[in-house]
Amino acid sequence: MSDAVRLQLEDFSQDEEVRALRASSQRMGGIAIFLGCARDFSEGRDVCEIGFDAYRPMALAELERLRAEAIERFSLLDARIVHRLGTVRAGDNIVFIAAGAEHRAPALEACRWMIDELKERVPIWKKEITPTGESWVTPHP
Amino acid sequence: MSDAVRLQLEDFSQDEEVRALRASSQRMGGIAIFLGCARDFSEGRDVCEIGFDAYRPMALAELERLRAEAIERFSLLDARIVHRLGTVRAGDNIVFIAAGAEHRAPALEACRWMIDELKERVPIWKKEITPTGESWVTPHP
Amino acid sequence: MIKVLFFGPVADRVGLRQIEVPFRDGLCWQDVRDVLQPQYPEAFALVSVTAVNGERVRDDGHTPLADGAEIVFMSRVSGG
Amino acid sequence: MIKVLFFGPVADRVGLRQIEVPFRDGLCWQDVRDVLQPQYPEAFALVSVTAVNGERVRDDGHTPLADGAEIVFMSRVSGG
Repeated sequence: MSDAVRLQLEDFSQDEEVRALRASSQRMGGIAIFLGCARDFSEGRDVCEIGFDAYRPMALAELERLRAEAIERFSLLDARIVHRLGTVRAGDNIVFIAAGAEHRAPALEACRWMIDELKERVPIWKKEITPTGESWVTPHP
Repeated sequence: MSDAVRLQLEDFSQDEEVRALRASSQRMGGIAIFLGCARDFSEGRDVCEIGFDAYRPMALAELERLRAEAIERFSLLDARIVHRLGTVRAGDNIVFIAAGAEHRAPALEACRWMIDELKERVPIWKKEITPTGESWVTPHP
Repeated sequence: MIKVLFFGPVADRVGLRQIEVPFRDGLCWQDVRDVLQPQYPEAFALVSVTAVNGERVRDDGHTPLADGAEIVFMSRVSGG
Repeated sequence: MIKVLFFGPVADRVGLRQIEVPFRDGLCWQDVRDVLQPQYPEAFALVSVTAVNGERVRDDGHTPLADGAEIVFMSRVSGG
């Protein structure tokens, strides 16, 4: 089975990720998932592609830590995080985060916490590639 | 393409549901999903199967209304709700809720709102079938 | 004729999924409940919501029903 | 030798993804920054976090580095 935390160029299947998540426990009653995808429109400009740069070893370690912290903090049964690198096109998947718990509230809270934390602390940078040029995304504070 | 709101006996594919959700707009940057599934363990008893009873026409109308309200209230680009009926086994999917928005916050909030509201107002009843008998689930207030 | 439907735990306690009640002018859902509740007290102990023609009722139970109306006396829902 | 890496917008402004700085006893990450910042002021204007050997630094920049250490001067991340 694939690792629970991955950085990868290729796309992923949600059905497969959820199957893997669920395999960890039959007590899982609620699974919350966040799926980030590439929009074709950002701040008024058309975006054709999004490119990623990452400090890979640290990004992977931070994601592993994020997952472990979420499991501990929200008493999850399991969690998974997949982030794509390379270049993706408008409409493509970028990030998949799933939290599984016995009940829905901790799953939903953990999912939100993980995507918020990921956007704060995982060393990955996103570049929007438009018909007229490219520019790094400036995160909103 | 399948309807955005459905009550059905058969299982569903998340990949297909997300593909259908996303087809409605290329501006979708965040998709939040809640997946409810049958646990094999509830309140200290082993659960083999879960059976559903529903006031179908009203349940479907309430789900349609829930989706429309969520789209309006959270400015979603699209939303989908699938709830299974009949009998499901431990580990099976029960309900799928997805909210797609330009950004993550409204998607996550809408997803949570929809599952909370569904559990309050959609006329579906759940029965746990254990090796020693069956009993209707009493919702926690 | 007024159709009364039962689902889930209420249906189990009534032992039926459907009952028909004769229509008369001015009949209200509270009248129907007043007739059925003494016959099925255990079932009605669970009832927390009433729906008429697929809509949760918000009136006090004294709006006259039309002939052919469908009433559902429901316990707290537990889907999801 | 100390390895300094750049990513994303910082790498674009430096024009390089990696620089090597000679090691000397007692060298700290703040010393490395003090050497590089005047050479790449536009890149360092974006820097908000420093990592040493893959860990975000929490010291004041005056803990001595080991030879072979890897430093990354990072702008605010924008993944997800």
